[in-house]
Order: sequence, then structure tokens, then C-alpha cells
Amino acid sequence: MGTLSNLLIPAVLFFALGFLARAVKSDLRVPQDLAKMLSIYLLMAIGLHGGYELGKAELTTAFNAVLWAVVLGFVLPMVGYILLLITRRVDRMNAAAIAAHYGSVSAGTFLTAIAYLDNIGIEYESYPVIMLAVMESPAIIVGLLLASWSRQRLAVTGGGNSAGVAVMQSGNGNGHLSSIVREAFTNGSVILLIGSMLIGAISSPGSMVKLFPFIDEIFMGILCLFLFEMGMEAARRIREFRKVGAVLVAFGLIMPLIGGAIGIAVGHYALGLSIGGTTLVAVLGASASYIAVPPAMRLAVPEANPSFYLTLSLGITFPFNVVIGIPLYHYFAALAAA
Amino acid sequence: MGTLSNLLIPAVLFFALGFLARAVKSDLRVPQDLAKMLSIYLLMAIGLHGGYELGKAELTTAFNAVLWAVVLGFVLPMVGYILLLITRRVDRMNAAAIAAHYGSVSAGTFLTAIAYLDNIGIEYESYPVIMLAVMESPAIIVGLLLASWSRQRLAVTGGGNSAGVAVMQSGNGNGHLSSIVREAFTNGSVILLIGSMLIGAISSPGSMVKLFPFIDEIFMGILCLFLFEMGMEAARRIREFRKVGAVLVAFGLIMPLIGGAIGIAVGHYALGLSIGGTTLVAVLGASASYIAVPPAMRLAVPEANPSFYLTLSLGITFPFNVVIGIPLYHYFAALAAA
Amino acid sequence: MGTLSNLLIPAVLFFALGFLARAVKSDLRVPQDLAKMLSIYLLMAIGLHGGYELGKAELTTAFNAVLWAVVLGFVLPMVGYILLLITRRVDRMNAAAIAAHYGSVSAGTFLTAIAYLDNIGIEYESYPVIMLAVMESPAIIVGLLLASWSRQRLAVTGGGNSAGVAVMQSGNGNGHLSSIVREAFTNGSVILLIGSMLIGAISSPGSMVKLFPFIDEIFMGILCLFLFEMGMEAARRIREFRKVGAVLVAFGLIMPLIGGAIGIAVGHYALGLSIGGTTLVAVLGASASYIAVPPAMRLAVPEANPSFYLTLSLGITFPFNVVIGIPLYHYFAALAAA
Amino acid sequence: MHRLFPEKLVTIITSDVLEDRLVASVRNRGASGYTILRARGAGSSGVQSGMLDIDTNIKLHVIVPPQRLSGLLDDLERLMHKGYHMTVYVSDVSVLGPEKYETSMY
Amino acid sequence: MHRLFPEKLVTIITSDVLEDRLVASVRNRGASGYTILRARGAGSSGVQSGMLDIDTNIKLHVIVPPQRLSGLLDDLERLMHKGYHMTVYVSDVSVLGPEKYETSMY
Amino acid sequence: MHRLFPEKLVTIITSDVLEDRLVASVRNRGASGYTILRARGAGSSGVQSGMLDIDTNIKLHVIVPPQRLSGLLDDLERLMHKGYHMTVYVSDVSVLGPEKYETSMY
Ligand SMILES: Nc1ncnc2c1ncn2[C@@H]1O[C@H](COP(=O)(O)O)[C@@H](O)[C@H]1O
Ligand SMILES: Nc1ncnc2c1ncn2[C@@H]1O[C@H](COP(=O)(O)O)[C@@H](O)[C@H]1O
Ligand SMILES: Nc1ncnc2c1ncn2[C@@H]1O[C@H](COP(=O)(O)O)[C@@H](O)[C@H]1O
Ligand code: NA
Ligand code: NA
Ligand code: NA
Repeated sequence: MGTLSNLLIPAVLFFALGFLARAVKSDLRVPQDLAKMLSIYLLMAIGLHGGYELGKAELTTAFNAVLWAVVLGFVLPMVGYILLLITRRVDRMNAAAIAAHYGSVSAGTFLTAIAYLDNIGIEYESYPVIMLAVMESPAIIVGLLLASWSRQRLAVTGGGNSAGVAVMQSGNGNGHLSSIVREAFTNGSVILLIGSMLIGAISSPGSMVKLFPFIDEIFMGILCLFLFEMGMEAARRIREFRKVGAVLVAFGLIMPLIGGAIGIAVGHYALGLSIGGTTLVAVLGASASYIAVPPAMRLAVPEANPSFYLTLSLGITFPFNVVIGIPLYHYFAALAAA
Repeated sequence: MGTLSNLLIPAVLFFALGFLARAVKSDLRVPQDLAKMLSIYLLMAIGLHGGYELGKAELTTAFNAVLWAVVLGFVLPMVGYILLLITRRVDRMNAAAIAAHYGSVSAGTFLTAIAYLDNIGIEYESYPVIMLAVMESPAIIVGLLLASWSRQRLAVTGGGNSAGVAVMQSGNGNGHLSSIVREAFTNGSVILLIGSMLIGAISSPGSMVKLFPFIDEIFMGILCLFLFEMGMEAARRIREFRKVGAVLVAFGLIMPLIGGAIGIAVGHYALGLSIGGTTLVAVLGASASYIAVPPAMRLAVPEANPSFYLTLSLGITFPFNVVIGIPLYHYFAALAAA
Repeated sequence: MGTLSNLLIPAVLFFALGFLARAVKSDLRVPQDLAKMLSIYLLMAIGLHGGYELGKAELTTAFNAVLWAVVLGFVLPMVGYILLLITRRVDRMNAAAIAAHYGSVSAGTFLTAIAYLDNIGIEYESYPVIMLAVMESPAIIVGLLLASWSRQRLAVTGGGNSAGVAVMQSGNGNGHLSSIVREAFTNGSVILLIGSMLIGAISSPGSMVKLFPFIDEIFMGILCLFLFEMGMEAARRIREFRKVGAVLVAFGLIMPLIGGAIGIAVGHYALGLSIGGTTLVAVLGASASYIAVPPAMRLAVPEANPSFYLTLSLGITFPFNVVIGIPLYHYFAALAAA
Repeated sequence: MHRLFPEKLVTIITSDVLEDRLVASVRNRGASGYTILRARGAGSSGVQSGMLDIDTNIKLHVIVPPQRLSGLLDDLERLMHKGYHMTVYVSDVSVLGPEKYETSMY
Repeated sequence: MHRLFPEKLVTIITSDVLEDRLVASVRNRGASGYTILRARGAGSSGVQSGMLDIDTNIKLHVIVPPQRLSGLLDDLERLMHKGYHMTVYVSDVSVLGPEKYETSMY
Repeated sequence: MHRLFPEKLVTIITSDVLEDRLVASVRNRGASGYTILRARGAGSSGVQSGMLDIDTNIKLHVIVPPQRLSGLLDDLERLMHKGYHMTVYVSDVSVLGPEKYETSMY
């Protein structure tokens, strides 16, 4: 299954090192803005690269990929929402906020998957990169719609203490939905990623070549540094799992498996991608956002507790995907192709 | 005129993307120190590169270039000061502070011009880099002298509310001028740029080769990131143009044209540079500082309103030069050469 | 003796430039986190690189190198402690804290030495990199033991005002020594350096190749930037030398010579390294830590004055080694080999 | 001291996603300016390590003349009732140059 | 104003190596949260330029109900007696939503 | 509480280009130390986004014994009269270890 070879990629090893450093309570002080800077770099590099490749891609498949990305972005949060309500461990507002994270994606996980595939020499298409860019927004929208709807239900049934106030707020402006959509599409990382893709697609090839040392050659090193820090953050978050409770932790492990399975179906059957491409779509389905979605939820669903969604997406699902999920999805993608 | 091809350089496109991101009020949060770090890198890289090239340059032309840089740095602020007084929209202190910015240069604009020339395959000499390094200081000195002189005039005529106090202060120390000059030459970016040039010039070629991946290969990518952020800053500043008023905005568009024209004259006739070199000198003349001069003015001319000079140099002149000015100056440089 | 050629390496020149910038009181504002980020990069790069090389190294020599690193880490602080007590200019607590710095190493000095050797084309082994990684911890432990012992002595003799309290604190927990050791080994830079070495050693060669542009090619440029900032910090610290006093300054110049001499003995006679390798071991012996040890001392030896150890290691010994020490140790290493 | 004049200093500590809203409110309530510091911390909504975009706090200071305090506090209370987690406190300060705090931001 | 309630604000300025200890103490003393800002400065232990890991300060704020103040100050005094250099001061603030500061961090 | 002693806390918010001057003044006026935080904000001199070297603010804190307050305020007033934009306020704080604030920086 290649788990071992996965674990010997520097990117994954640095994730583990960061995790370990925090776990042994090392006094390692990482500058506050390092992860933020690295993630700006990664979004820019992945966007430019993807856009450049897409300039050469087939339009029909690209269009299909976008379509399916939207479908995934809409369907996965609903699956997650229902699952969470079934657990009865969180109220509707928290369920909506958590679910939104699973409809979106984690660029860090996606890039680790690419490093994994590169390492074992497996080819992949460039379509998943567009899907990565597209999937952020629908999930945010669904999350906000679910929250809005839950707020109304809570107001009707009288549950939730602050819900009454909240629904009044959201009810008395009919520009509400439009502002939700606006927020989802002006999300910082969406703009940077889609903008970089466009730039990569329309820039003259000659000028793009000058960017390759920056976006290509030093990429893997920067990814290592980024994952090192994310390992530290994951370790910080995983400590809070007790607050979250075993049932929610189980959700954080099962939901990526569901998302991964749906992703394999979409990648292999709907888009007809190769094993590598299918693996990447599975990773898109399986991973949970920790960059674009949390601020959107914090702003629009203040009733939800950030500890819940951050611990789940960053402390549980992220490490699971990086260490176990990726080789697993690859294994099943290969199975589907066989 | 190549405007279109200008707009398809990644560097310019990233400037536009940053501008757009802020214009649509995206929530993109860029770490506070990113632009500062990138600009340290850019000054270091441009200095090392320029110094390395200058090691091979002709001494007479280099000397001439320095001389003309000093002339430009002295003349342009005076032109600007007179123009501004004619508009009657700002008092003398603000006029002095604004004018100083136009005698200095913008490294970001200069580098965009280099990317533009590289992209369309036009050669250029290395002398403009020395001029870039030299032009910061004279403009600061002229600005401070103009301010000092205005302060005395205001004190005599009794205009300006805080001027009376200010002139007493500046009058009673005859080390005043020397401290002005000192400040102009120990300005942080001047030291970094000139120091890097010296290092580039005296280092052994073998050791310089080891620096090229850092200062050359990843340069364009870092410039893109820098311009992305500067696009955001320009958009933030341009919003304040209403405070500044239409007449000042017009100054922010006309002054670079004047500076560009003078720059073309200097580049082509006085220094005998190629089309590419002349374009770069035009850009030096046309661009306004937003790194070295503003802090100097804030410290030495506290009576001037920073909103004015920052909005003009960063919000008006900078975007104008990057998008329209550069191809324009190139067009006229070619015309002059023909 | 190659001093001149040493001074023409960009890395050393940037150190000088930073020093000069601060000395002329330039207003250059460097972002607070830049040095911290650069030093994370340097530790990671040096670790990966060293680990990769060590994968191919002889196990016996590697083991011997570790052993001698431990010996150096234990012996040098004791030498320093005794020397400092002889000067009678600092109390025992300060002597312990200062001495610990000299048993540890400065990665910046080590890397400058590598740049120096590279520049003059001298080969060196990779064992000193392991020694670099190993030497941080023992020195911290010895420092804390010396402090603990001094605290007890002071408590007995009744010297030192806060010592009585302190000894009570450290006495009433028998987990004390283990917590000292724990702190020394979970020190952030130790973890990052040793972790990166392990990753470099166990990663597949194919995946390591992808990291080389990041850890190798841009390395020298980043080192220059780092030394530029460290030059500024050294200049800031050297100003405080008057507080420290001439005798302590002399210690800051003599102690590296002693450490360098011991290092040459170890490198040449005990480990049988080449001239280059011996020079690097000398640098390990001569250099004083300013990354790992100061926070450990501040936390565990609060009675010592940070001004003392920071001024000595950063303001005196560091510049001495960079400018004079390295070529000197190289000269003597060559002499020993001849 | 005759040159020091009493004003109210309002301090707000919360997630940085609220920055735009808070600044808008401060502007609307006629404050003459505001100051923002970056912060991290912990509280009822968990640890805010400040390492990621998603868990960074800000600390916002506004000096307002006593008579404008009430409106600003109304806004803040409304946000808290909606569910936003905020630490809000008021302290007494004595300013140099009180006229500065009378003119609202343009 | 009826909605503002008096609390004590403890501020601690010291080297960031003490952060973990201070946070532990704040938690143990039942504070409902804390806020940390990065700082630099100078004092009896020299200049803290904030440029290196080794000379960065933090400024820690804790709001505590008056009755919990004393225990926290005990801890801080103990650290100061051990030799740690710290600037510690207490100020009076009036908070919105005082119940927030009663529940200690979980 | 017998162990807390009253001091004056002076806070200055202004552009970071003034840092060296303010620190010099604080030293000359015999303060025992100072603390600087990085800030951004807005006021009569426009928005200070903190993104560029040219629009970053600092927030400077100085604790001084009441009798040394006046001289420091004189300096600050002089700067303000020259045209520098600054927010300056004084608050009452109670410190642990008051002797610390008596000795001026060496
Ligand atoms: N007792 C407290 N003292 C100081 N700061 C606090 C306190 N409680 C909360 N905070 C700050 O306010 C933020 C939001 O708090 P909370 O709403 O409790 O999550 C926290 O992240 C802390 O930075
Ligand atoms: N008088 C003061 N006013 C404000 N901050 C101070 C003062 N004295 C010390 N500090 C701060 O407290 C830190 C530790 O001070 P010290 O223990 O005196 O070295 C310094 O680095 C400053 O940030
Ligand atoms: N009313 C206020 N409350 C808090 N901070 C302010 C206020 N007015 C100004 N400031 C701060 O002081 C700086 C200088 O203000 P000004 O002199 O008005 O431009 C601003 O950039 C703000 O950070
Ligand atoms: Na997903
Ligand atoms: Na100009
Ligand atoms: Na040593």
C-alpha cells in the first residue's frame, strides 16, 4: 500500500517532526507569520502552475471538473451535516459550521498528495487543481445556508439562547443571500488561487519560464517548512480532542473516508481520470479546510464554537489524511482502475 | 505600443490582482511584514546584481550616470514644488514634502520596467541601477531644504499655525544642514542598496556565482509577490483620492510625464543610452518614492500631511506608471532613438 | 593567511554592512521576524544537507565525532567557568550562564566558515555537522549544573541576595536533573537540527533531490541576508561592552582562541579530519551560542544578567570569529596538518 | 496637572475576522481614530495561537469623549448578543491635547 | 453606566521564555482567559530588541475578578523573588459582560 | 493591598519614525525602562495600515514615578507643537516592586 514510502517523503516527515516537537513540549518558537506567508506562497505557486498547465488542457474535461467540484462542494457539507445531527453531540449551528469545512479542501493535504505521487512516480492530470480552486466557495455557501436555516428552525422551536437575536438579524435584510455569496467568492484564498491560475493561463510562456525557479524548484522545500509548522498546529489542536469528545473524533476520521470514496467515484467514473488524478480528487473530497472556511464561519456563524471545527479539521482529519488517508485513497483509486 | 504585452507580464498582472482583491474588499489578510521583507530582498538583489555588472562597466559613463542622477534628484523636486504651489491646493510645507517624493524613485516601478523590457526582449545598460541608488538621497535633501526654507517664509509672513514653533526649532542649531545630509545618506534603503552594489562589485566572481540562484532565478517570483501586495496598498490609498482632490490627482499623473520626459532627455541625449536604458532612466524620472522618502519627510517635515504624499505616490503615480507609464516611456524612448 | 579573501566573501561583507548600518545609526528597519525565519531555514537546510551526506558516511567516525562533540560540550563550559571566576568580575551564577554559551556553538559562524572554505576551494568532511547538532545540549546541561552547584555554594556561604530562595526551589524536587536534561534535548533548535538530519538521512534520494534547489542553491543568499541582520545585532550589542568591562571583553576574545585550539586538537588528532574538517571543528570549539543557550539560561538561571552573556557571545565573540577567527583557525589547522 | 484631560479608553479583544465591523462601528460612532494591535490568547472560545489566519486576535483601542461612549458600547453589546466572543473593557485615561478626540475621522 | 462592572486587569511584561509558566499560573488561578502581545523594550536587564528569539518580550493581560487577584500576584511575586525580571501592574477596568470572567478556562 | 504601589503609566501612540526620539526622551527623563508594541490604526493623519515601513505605528509604554511625569510630558508636548501626530495618555496603575521604577536606565 505504499504507506511506508509515503512516510519517507520529506514533506510528511517534516509534518511528523513538527507534531513531535510540540508533543514533547519543545520550546521551539516559530514566528507568528511564517505559516501565513508560506501559505500565500503555496496558493500562488499552485495557482500559477495549475493555470499554466490548464492553458494546454481540454476544455470539456476542464468544464466537467469545475461542475463536479461544485457538486462535491455542495453535497459533502450536507452529508456531513446530517451525520453530525445523527451523532446528537453538537447543536445545529455547530453542525453547519463543521460540515462546511468538509465540503471545502485543504491545500496542504492536496500538496502532500502530489508529493506522494511524485515520489512514487505516478502521473496525474491538472484538472484537480481547478477543482481545488473551485471547491472553497460552494462549501462556504452551503455552510452559511445550513446555518441560516438552522437558525430559523431554532428560532421556531425556541432552542438555542442567542438564536432568536441572530435570526432577526439575518431575516431583516433581503440582500443576505447575495452577501453570503459575495463573501464566499471574495474570500482571500479563493481570489489568490483563482487569480494566480488566470495569470498562469494568460501570461506569455516566456515570462512564465522566468517564474519556474520560484514556483517550481523551491516549492518542495517550502512545502516541507509549511508542513512542519502545520504539524505543530495539528499537535496543538489534537490536545483539545477531549473537549471535542470521542464521537466527534470518530466523525473526523469517518467523514474523510466518505469524502474520499465519493471523490474516487467522481474522479474515476465521472471524470475518467487516471489513478493519480483520481487519487487527487479523492483527497479533495476527503480533506477539510483550515484556511478559507474557518474565518468565514467565525464571521457568519458566531454561535458555533471554533474549538470544535478547528480541532476536527486541523487536529484530527488533517493528520489522518496526511499519514494514512493519502496512501489509502491511492490504493482504492488503483483498485477502481483495475 | 506594447501596452497589451505589458499587461500580460505576471508582475503587472499580480499588481492588478492585488488591486482587485482590495477593490472587491476581499478579506485577504497578508502578514504585516511580508512587503517589508520582500523589499529588503529586492533591494539586496538589485544591488548585488547591479554591482556585479558595474564591475565590468565603463568608468566615465558610470561617473556621468551618477552626476545626472544627482541632477535629476535636485531638479525634479524643484519642478514639483513650483507646480504644486501653482495649483494653490497645498501649503508650502506639503508642497515640499510631496515634491521630494518625485525627485526620488520607486524600486518597484523600476523593476517592473525591467520585467517589461525583458519580456519583449529589449536590452538595457546597467548604469540606471547606479542612478536608482544615487537618486534617493538628493531628493530627500532638496525636500528638507525646501521645507526649511518654506518654514522660514511662513514664519516671516506669519502663515501656518505651527510654523512659528517649527522655525525656532530648526533655526537654533547650525548643525541642522549637516544632520539633514546625514539622514539622507544613512537612510536604510540607501545603505542597503549601495552596500549591496559595493559587495557585488568587490566580491570574487566565484562567490557571486553562488548567489545567483537567490538573487537572479527566484527574483521574478518574488517581484510578483511584492507587486501583488503593492497592488493592495495602491488600492487602499487610491480610495483616499477624494480627500486629496482632483487637482492633486492631476499632479500625480502629470508629474510622472514631466519626469519621464526629462528622464528620456537625460538617458538618450546626455548619457547616450540604448532604447532600453533610456526607458529605465525615464522610469527613474517618472516614479515617486514610497520607501525611502516618506519616513524622512514624516520625521523632518511633521507639518505636512502624510495622507497627501502617500496617496499621490502610492495610490496615483505608482499604478499609473506600472500600467500606462512604462510602455509609454518605452514608446517615446524608441521615438527619440529613431 | 587568507584574511583578505575571507573579507571578500559576500556573507562576511554583508555581516560588515549590517554592522556598519547600525554603527552609523541608519534608520534601516528590519522586520522583527526576519532573522528568526532565516535561522529556521538555515537549521533546516544544514540539517537536511548534513543528514543526506551522513547517509553515506562511515559509522565509526560518525560515532567518534558524536563522542568528541559531547566531550567538547562538557569540557569547554568548565574551562570558561574557571577562567571567569579567576577574573573575579562576575559572580558564580553569571559565570555559569556565560560559560554555557561557549560550550555550545553558533550556526552562523559555522556557516560562514563553510562559505569561507568553499570560496577558497577547500574540502571538508560532513562529520562536523553532526557535532554542531550534538554540541548544543551538553553545554546547556553543564551550564545548568554549574548554576545549580553555584546556587548551593552561595546558599551555604550566604552570598547572593536571591540565592537562598533559588536553592530552596531547586532543591525540593528530585525530578530536577531530569527536567534539566529534558529541557536541553527538547530545545527548539536541537529538535529542528537533529530532526532535519534524520529526515535527510532516511528520505529516499529521489525525494531529496527535489529539495536541493531550496536547501542548496538559494542557501548562500539566505546566509548573506541572515549575516546582514546578525551584523546589525552584533553592532547593537557591542555598544554595551562598556557595561561589560574590559576584562570580560578580553574573555570574549581569549575564550574562542582556547576553544579553537582545543577544536583543532580534536579535529586533527582525535578525529583525523582534513584541514577543512579540522577548521570546522575549531570553529565549533571557538564559537558561542546565541540561539539555543540564551533562552535556556534565562529560564533556568534567572539570577544571571542577560546583558552579560548576550553582549559577549553576540557582540564580541561572534564578530571576532567571523572576521578574524575563521582564517586564523584555518591557518593553524593547515599548520597542524603540515 | 492642568494639561491632562479625562477621556474614556475602550479596549476590545477579539478575533481578527471582526476587524472590519469594529472599525466601521468606531467610525460611525464618531471616534477620532483607533489603534489596533495583534494579539493571541485564550478564553471561552479556545486557544488563539496567532499562528494561522484562523486563530489570530486583535486588540483594538479607542479613545472617546465620555459622551460618545454609550453609542459605541451599544454596538459592541449587540455584537456580543449575536454570539461573537469579545473581551470589552473601559478605562479612565487622561490625555494630552483633548481637542484631538472631538473631531471624528473623515 | 449600569452595564459596566469593575474588574482588575493584571499586566505582565517580561521575556517570552516565561510565557509557558505565566500561562500555567494564570490557568491555575482560575482566570477565564488571557491575552498576549509581543513586545520589545528596555529595563534593568538590558535592551530587548525583539529581533532575535533571545531578546523578545511579551505583554500579558489577564482580567480577573478582584477576589482572585491576590493568588495570581502571589505567583508573580514568587517568580520575581527567584530573580526573573518582570514588570507587573494592576489597573481598574470596567467590563461589558462580567459573568465571562467568572468561569475559569477549561 | 499593601504590596501594590501607585505609579503613572504614560502611553504614546505614533508613527515608528519617532521611536528613536521618544526613547531618547524617555531615557533622559530618568525612566527605568520602556516597552514598545507595534501598532496600526487611523487618526487625523490618515490610515496607518502597518503593511509598509512608511505607515507603521508604535505604542510606547513608560511607567514613571508621579514626580517624574511632568518632565516627560513636557517633551511630548513640545513634539506635538512641532507638528508630530501623537496620541498621548496617562493612566494610574499599581505596580508590584515599586523600587524598580526609581532607578533610571544605565
Ligand atoms: N480573562 C481574560 N483576560 C484577558 N483576556 C481575555 C480574558 N478572557 C478572554 N480574553 C481574550 O479575549 C479573547 C476572546 O475570549 P473568549 O470570548 O472568552 O474566547 C481571548 O482569545 C483572549 O485573547
Ligand atoms: N519603567 C518601565 N516602563 C515600561 N516598561 C518597562 C519599564 N521597566 C521595564 N519595562 C519592561 O519590562 C521589561 C523587563 O524589565 P527589566 O526587568 O527592568 O529588565 C523590559 O524589557 C521592558 O519591556
Ligand atoms: N481616538 C483614538 N483612539 C485610539 N487611538 C487613536 C485615536 N486617535 C488616534 N489614534 C492613534 O494615534 C495615531 C496617530 O493619530 P493622529 O495623530 O490622529 O493621526 C493613529 O494612527 C492611531 O493609531
Ligand atoms: Na473535502
Ligand atoms: Na522620480
Ligand atoms: Na563553542
